[in-house]
Amino acid sequence: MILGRLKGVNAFRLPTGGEIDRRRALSFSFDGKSYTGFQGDTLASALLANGVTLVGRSFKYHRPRGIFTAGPEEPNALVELRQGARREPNTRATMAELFHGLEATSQNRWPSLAFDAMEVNDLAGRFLVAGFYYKTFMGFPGWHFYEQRIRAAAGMGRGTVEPDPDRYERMSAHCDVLIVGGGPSGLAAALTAGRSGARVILVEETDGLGGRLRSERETIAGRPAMDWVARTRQELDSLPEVQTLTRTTAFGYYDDNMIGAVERVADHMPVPPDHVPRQRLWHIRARRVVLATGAIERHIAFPDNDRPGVMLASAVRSYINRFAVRPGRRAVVVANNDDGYRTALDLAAAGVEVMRVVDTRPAGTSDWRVRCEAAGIDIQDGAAVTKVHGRLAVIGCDIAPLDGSDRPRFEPCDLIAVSGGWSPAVHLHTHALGAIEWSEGRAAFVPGAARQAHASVGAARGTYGLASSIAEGFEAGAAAAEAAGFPTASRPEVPATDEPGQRPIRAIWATGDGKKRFVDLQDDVTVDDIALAHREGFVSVEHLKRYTTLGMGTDQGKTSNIIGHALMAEARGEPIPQVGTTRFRPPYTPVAMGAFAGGDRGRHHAPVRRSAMHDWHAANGAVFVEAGHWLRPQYYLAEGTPDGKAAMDAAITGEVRAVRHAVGLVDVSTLGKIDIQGPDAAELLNRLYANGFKTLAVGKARYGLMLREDGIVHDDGTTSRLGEHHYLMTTTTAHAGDVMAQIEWYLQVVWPELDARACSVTDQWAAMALAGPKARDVLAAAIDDGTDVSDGALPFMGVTTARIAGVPVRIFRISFSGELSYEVNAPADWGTHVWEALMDAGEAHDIRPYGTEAMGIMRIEKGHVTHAELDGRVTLDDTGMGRMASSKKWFVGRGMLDKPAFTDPDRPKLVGLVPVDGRTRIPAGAILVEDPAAAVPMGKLGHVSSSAYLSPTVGHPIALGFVSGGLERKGQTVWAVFPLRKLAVEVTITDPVFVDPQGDRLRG
Amino acid sequence: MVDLAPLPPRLSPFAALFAATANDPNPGVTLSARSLDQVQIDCATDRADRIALPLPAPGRAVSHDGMRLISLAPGRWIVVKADAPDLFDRVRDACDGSAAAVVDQGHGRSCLRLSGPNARDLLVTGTGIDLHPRAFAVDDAASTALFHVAAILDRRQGSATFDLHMARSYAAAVAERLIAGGRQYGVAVTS
Amino acid sequence: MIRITCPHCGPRDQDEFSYAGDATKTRPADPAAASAADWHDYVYLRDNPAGPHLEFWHHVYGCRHYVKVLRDVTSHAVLASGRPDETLEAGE
Amino acid sequence: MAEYSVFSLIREGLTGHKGWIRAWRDPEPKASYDVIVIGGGGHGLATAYYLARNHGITNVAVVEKGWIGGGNVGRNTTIVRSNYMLDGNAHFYEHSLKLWEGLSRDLNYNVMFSQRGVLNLAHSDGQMDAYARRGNMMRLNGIDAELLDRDGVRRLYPHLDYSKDARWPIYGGLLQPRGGTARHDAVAWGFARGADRRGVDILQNCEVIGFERDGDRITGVKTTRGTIGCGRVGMAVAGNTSRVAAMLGWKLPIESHVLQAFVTEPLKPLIDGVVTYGAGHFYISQSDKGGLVLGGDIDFHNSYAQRGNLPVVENVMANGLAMMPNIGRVRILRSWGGIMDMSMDGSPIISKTPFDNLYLNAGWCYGGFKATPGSGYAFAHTIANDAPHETNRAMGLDRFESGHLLDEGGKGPTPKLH
Ligand SMILES: Cc1cc2nc3c(=O)[nH]c(=O)nc-3n(C[C@H](O)[C@H](O)[C@H](O)COP(=O)(O)OP(=O)(O)OC[C@H]3O[C@@H](n4cnc5c(N)ncnc54)[C@H](O)[C@@H]3O)c2cc1C
Ligand SMILES: NC(=O)c1ccc[n+]([C@@H]2O[C@H](COP(=O)([O-])OP(=O)(O)OC[C@H]3O[C@@H](n4cnc5c(N)ncnc54)[C@H](O)[C@@H]3O)[C@@H](O)[C@H]2O)c1
Ligand SMILES: Cc1cc2nc3c(=O)[nH]c(=O)nc-3n(C[C@H](O)[C@H](O)[C@H](O)COP(=O)(O)O)c2cc1C
Ligand SMILES: [Zn+2]
Repeated sequence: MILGRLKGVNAFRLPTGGEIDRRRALSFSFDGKSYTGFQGDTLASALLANGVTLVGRSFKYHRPRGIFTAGPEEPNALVELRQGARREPNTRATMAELFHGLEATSQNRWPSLAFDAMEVNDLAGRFLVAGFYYKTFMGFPGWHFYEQRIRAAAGMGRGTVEPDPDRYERMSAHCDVLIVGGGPSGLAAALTAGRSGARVILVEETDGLGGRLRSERETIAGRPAMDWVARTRQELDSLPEVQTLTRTTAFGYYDDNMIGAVERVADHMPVPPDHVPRQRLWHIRARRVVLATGAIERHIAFPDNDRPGVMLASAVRSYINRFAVRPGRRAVVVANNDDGYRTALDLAAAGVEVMRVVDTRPAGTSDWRVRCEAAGIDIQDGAAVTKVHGRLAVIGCDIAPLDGSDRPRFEPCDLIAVSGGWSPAVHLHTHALGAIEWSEGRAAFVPGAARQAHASVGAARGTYGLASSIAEGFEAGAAAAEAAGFPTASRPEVPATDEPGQRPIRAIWATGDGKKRFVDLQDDVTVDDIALAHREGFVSVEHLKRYTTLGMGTDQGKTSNIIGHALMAEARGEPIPQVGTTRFRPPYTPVAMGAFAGGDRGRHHAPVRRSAMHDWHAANGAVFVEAGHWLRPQYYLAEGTPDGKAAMDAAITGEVRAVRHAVGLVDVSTLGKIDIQGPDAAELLNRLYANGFKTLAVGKARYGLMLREDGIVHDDGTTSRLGEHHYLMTTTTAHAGDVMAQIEWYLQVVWPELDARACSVTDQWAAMALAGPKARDVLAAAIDDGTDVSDGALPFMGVTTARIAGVPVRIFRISFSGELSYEVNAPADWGTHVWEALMDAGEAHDIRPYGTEAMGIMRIEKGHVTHAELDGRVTLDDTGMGRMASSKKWFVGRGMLDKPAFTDPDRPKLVGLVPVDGRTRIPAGAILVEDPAAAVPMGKLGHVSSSAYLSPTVGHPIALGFVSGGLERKGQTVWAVFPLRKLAVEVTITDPVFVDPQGDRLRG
Repeated sequence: MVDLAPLPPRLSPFAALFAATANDPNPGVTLSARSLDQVQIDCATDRADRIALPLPAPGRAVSHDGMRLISLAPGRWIVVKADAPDLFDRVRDACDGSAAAVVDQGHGRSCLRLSGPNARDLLVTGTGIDLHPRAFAVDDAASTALFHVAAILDRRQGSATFDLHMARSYAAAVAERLIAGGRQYGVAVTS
Repeated sequence: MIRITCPHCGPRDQDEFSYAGDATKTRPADPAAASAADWHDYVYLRDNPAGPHLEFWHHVYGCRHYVKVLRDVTSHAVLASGRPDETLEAGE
Repeated sequence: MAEYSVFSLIREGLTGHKGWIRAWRDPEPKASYDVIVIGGGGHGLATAYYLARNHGITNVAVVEKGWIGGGNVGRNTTIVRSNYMLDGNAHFYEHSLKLWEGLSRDLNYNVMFSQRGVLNLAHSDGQMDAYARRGNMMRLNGIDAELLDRDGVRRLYPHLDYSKDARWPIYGGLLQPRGGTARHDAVAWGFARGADRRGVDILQNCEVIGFERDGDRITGVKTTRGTIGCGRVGMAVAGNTSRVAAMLGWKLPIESHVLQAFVTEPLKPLIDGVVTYGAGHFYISQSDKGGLVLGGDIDFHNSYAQRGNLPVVENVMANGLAMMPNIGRVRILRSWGGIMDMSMDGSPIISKTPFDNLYLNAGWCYGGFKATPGSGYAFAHTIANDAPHETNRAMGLDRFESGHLLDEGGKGPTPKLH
């Protein structure tokens, strides 16, 4: 490690230039050592400035790895950023902006980065070839044994076990023109689109605009190109309808021109400012999209081309020009295109000794080459790197002619800059189903026909010239605005640039042989692995990918896929376009799960639904339980009673007793309520419900059951006739939504001829059930408009209106508990007022509020079914209510009722269950069988659907269940078995109604 | 007939939440709870012309003699007004002869007014519709999803003032989201 | 994001809607006269074509109307949309 | 080198791996085969393998329109379990799980079947009761199952959300210890290699575009590589079932929907087994490479595009964070989709058909990967004997007429809900 010795002193920082702010030094640490960098650095540039070149270990062979790129395509320099709850594994050092106090740790090594025991994998590398694991680990002691070790070795960084402390936010945006990419072509597009007055959004992944211009010594109109960028930004900022989002990555192109983008609001800070989200996930719906995403450089696979010090040529220029860092002191440049010369010139200008430019192409000339020669730089044509010296860092390389005409010659160097040409970033174009075509001249896939409303410009389209990129940008921006309906003025004229003529690329993918030649550096896929995959028949690029894991790393093969595919094409002896490329998928670069979740986290994961009496419940000892989105009182604890099993049982028993012997009040606001009006309302109900509704009189309520079209019971509830053409339907809490949707379906689509209208009034009415022998007295006492609620005036299933404490209410005499009971509906904002009035009126009778538990017990005592019974598989007959089905009319689901399975006499049907010993609880979820000792797999008779562990009314445990044959078996005993808890209870089959079968109480 | 107790004051679903919310001195967004009467009209589209009210076209809202009329769907509108116990009768009478279903929703939907320079920035974190002034002008209205809850958005006078009508049981949950998201701009709540 | 143009509310994101399935299925007009086979076909059998698909989407967060949509299910491109009683042809 | 073992691996390692041969041949189609299996996914390849292995029928072709394993077998979240409640499903899936347990050796191909357990979380008493019912049914069917309370869950997975801020608290869960995951691609390749070694022709880039019929008999299969004569035809084309059936003017109780899946950047071990969230559809496991593999609901609309949209993505991630608040900063590296054959009752169809010599394997919904060996086994039996195997007796097409539905979820004939 030549460079290693100079750590910590910015020894590789250039005295001038770059985008860094030398006045703002930032201290940071890597593997516990502290260093300083400057504002404007990335972690990668700051490390290089400090001479740190060894930063990571590779996935499989744990080979030492350095910094390979200067952008999002980085395969090697992955670190754990931050600590504790904010630890972010696999963070690309090349994208992590430096901030004061940044802490980074190398990953996937033990015990240390410089000495990693797992590097033995590299020595064993000859055995650990692609797919080796499919061929072994099958024998003793079994895969599980080996897997534990493989799992421990695999993976890269460590996640955290602490909850993510940061906020995330979703942003929704609409625009006429979205431009992805803030390089010259994107800026040019934004300019012409913006000037038209169209709504324009420009998103740029990095922290600033300019794209490659930030990294090149280009000029525009005779001045540094970045001046043009600054002027352009100024104008864009002055246009009211143009929004520029930096640090924002368009990660996916979805249907109907919706682009997903993630804005890193606070990742460049130690922690986000208070209340500010760490990241925002943008939904951008654009009329037109301009893709100016640039191009990604690729390398050439030569032996040991993964050593720290081997770097993409474009990255070398970035570190020099953008970050003012010398990535080395002596460089060899190897390229198959003119960027080699461009890079050599930049190196020389930065004071790096350029040992040689190795051009894999045969001799030839170009402006770039002439400039190099003029600068006195050694150039070797038709040659390649055949060997790299050094393990933890490059100390030199061997160079030999490709035609083997001469022996390899050693060249000392600590930096090898490599350019294998460019691949346009067509990712988003293909997400949108755009086609790609092979361009022989560029040796790259370029965008073909678009399927959605987008166009690619600049390097993303394979246009590598600056002037031409700007020209394309101007044109595409204007065209997009026009297509969106915003006329534009004539195109601005393209500023003058100084662009030396280039000589075309000559594709070459791999050179040399012997040692490991890496195609995919992150997943350790070598040239030999490609050959092996071919040999074994994994010749489709998709098979190649899955067999070798080519391009399956965090970088998704941005620098490597094309090399592997080209090598496979060579092996197959077919042209590259015929072999094709693997499918691009979102996200373009990895996106944090938290960003996708946005604000839908913790309590806000799903909206909470609260009843109008919620605060009263909370203030009066309610223990809440979730029911769908609702929070419902499960039971009420007397003041000061700590919660717990015993306290809960006592509370529930007390609540049941209160209702059975005196009076109780329960919040039933969660039941769905649907207001139905119109001349055909009765006909609608008659078709929806299995039982008849035509004969229901005004002022009366009726219980109804509705089926699905497939004949299975859907929902039940009471519907009341409030007026000649006016009904109020109630549904169960669980089905409120889908019953409403069903009614809209039948009215709008199936029976549009019916003159009826329906709307949900669930939220309008707070609903409470006053139940118990004393219910009438309490109600009468609470009513203040003298409405008569005597049995004569308001009989069972009667409906009336009244006023309670000044509030106009609806009163329904219906019963779920089986007691004399009144359901009172009050306008929601007055719900608590009415509730309190009833509680006051009930004080004389020791009224108690009761919750879902007590309600559940009482409905079981009455044999009422709920969703525990109506589980989407039972028929009317199964519930014992088959006779309710009207034979006089047609109703939804009737067409299915004669299916053999539905009429099978052995179907499990609803019954009551009591323990033979009168004591033992019958757990819900138990299975009913003849003989618990029978051999497994054993035959089943049915199951226990609901259970009241102790029925305060009956005095012993009871349960509801379904048993084959149903009440035919009344009196027989079967076993309720619960093998999960090793329980078996002998139970007697009884009638499902345990309390007041004649219903005297509720009619009382 | 015995003499009746007067109508009690209404309990807003935002009461507890707002009481517990600290106000920012210079808020970017302000949430105001509005206690309104609301009546929903549901009418066969071919009979809607018989309704004696200036009913707005789809996607629009109009103010008319103290009332705010908002279109929800073909043949479906809501009429809202502050402290108007007579609103229901008034609307029912206006609908006379149209056979419209007239339904009281005054307590079913709670109204929150959102205003302030950052009102739009906050709303777009919860809804996908286009709120740009070009696309959603004063007196435009939309039924949409806001933080996964069905909401009616009504753009009022002013650069960024919106009335949100939401199912009462969900209203507090939405308000919680708005307050949490609004903190970065500064929030104030008024009852 | 699939954007569906509701005839009443205009273009909206797919997550404002609840998918309601194949719109070519017509419920037996005279249920009493329908055979078991008719019901079986209506309830269980689907053409499930790969290409333009006529379907219903319920605008639950919007106007609560069912919208008929013609959509190419191989690309998700919405070709046309309208009221349930409209006949849709693929157009611009 | 045909046989795989640590020894052959070492030998090849020392000699530059030059001796390995193709995992399966690339033959030209013959004029005709005794059995043509349409679909080179897990089920089609397994069917061919068991036709040869169990029934000695080796004159078999698997015709695949693309490259084998490119369908759902190559894009699923690899969860293997047999925690079913209804007998008609339970016996089938348990038989399949038993086959998984011996599969790598049987195939001489390491499919990396790893039984680290499948845990379904419950978030209410009602859900606990429902899981209890299912778990008890499993036990009575001889299938392993354990009902865990909150602490039991916590002992296994200490980093789920047990805080008071949890929107839906964890009450407990149902665990199947023998459940787990497998290396999906290896399953396709292993069956392909196993079938190939027994003489089966695997014909890739060979799309079925029609049939030649003589009344209700299929006499030939028209493909992009020519027409191929056939004795019997087995159809195992998953998401494309209705498409192929349409070539016969045949309507099925199936809709095609897109299901997305996701993988994160590779991490050191974070979760051991498979965990599913109960208050919203979400499931997660960690691949041997280290990536968290996760998924949730389908996109809720018919689709033949192998891609989805953001609403479901965001819902999946929100569920994920609700369950594991510590993965908020973990990054998704890739997302994708697959076309699923959603049946009308949520259960599969392995059945004879109205056509004399055509057999149907379809309707796998979210769950056909775990079925792969069992499905191939039962389908091969059904084709060979023109009668169902005992494990797929309840899976006939006729159940939709008779009403003997296998609706585990009780959701009814609404595919998007299964
Ligand atoms: C995202 C996702 C996650 C999943 N997760 C799980 C899980 O965790 N556990 C689980 O058990 N299941 C899961 N599944 C379901 C499981 O993957 C499928 O049910 C199963 O793979 C289907 O069987 P198959 O492998 O044969 O299908 P496929 O692999 O799809 O095979 C069907 C083949 O038929 C071919 N084909 C289609 N048409 C033609 C034609 N005309 N001619 C020739 N060939 C044709 C296709 O190209 C394809 O290769 C998941 C599915 C998806 C999409
Ligand atoms: N061989 C060559 O000489 C060569 C090759 C390639 C590029 N170039 C130079 O590159 C420039 C081309 O201009 P250009 O604007 O087309 O490309 P560019 O590379 O200059 O700009 C692309 C920009 O898009 C951004 N970007 C990429 N993907 C993104 C995403 N998904 N979301 C958000 N931002 C994203 C990048 O961060 C970058 O800033 C010219 O200066 C040209 O000379 C030269
Ligand atoms: C269990 C599993 C794990 C996966 N792990 C990775 C991974 O680590 N890296 C990766 O790039 N893709 C991974 N994938 C996704 C595949 O790259 C690919 O997206 C998927 O097989 C679908 O194919 P397609 O995207 O080409 O349509 C994984 C897929 C599955 C099913
Ligand atoms: Zn609408």
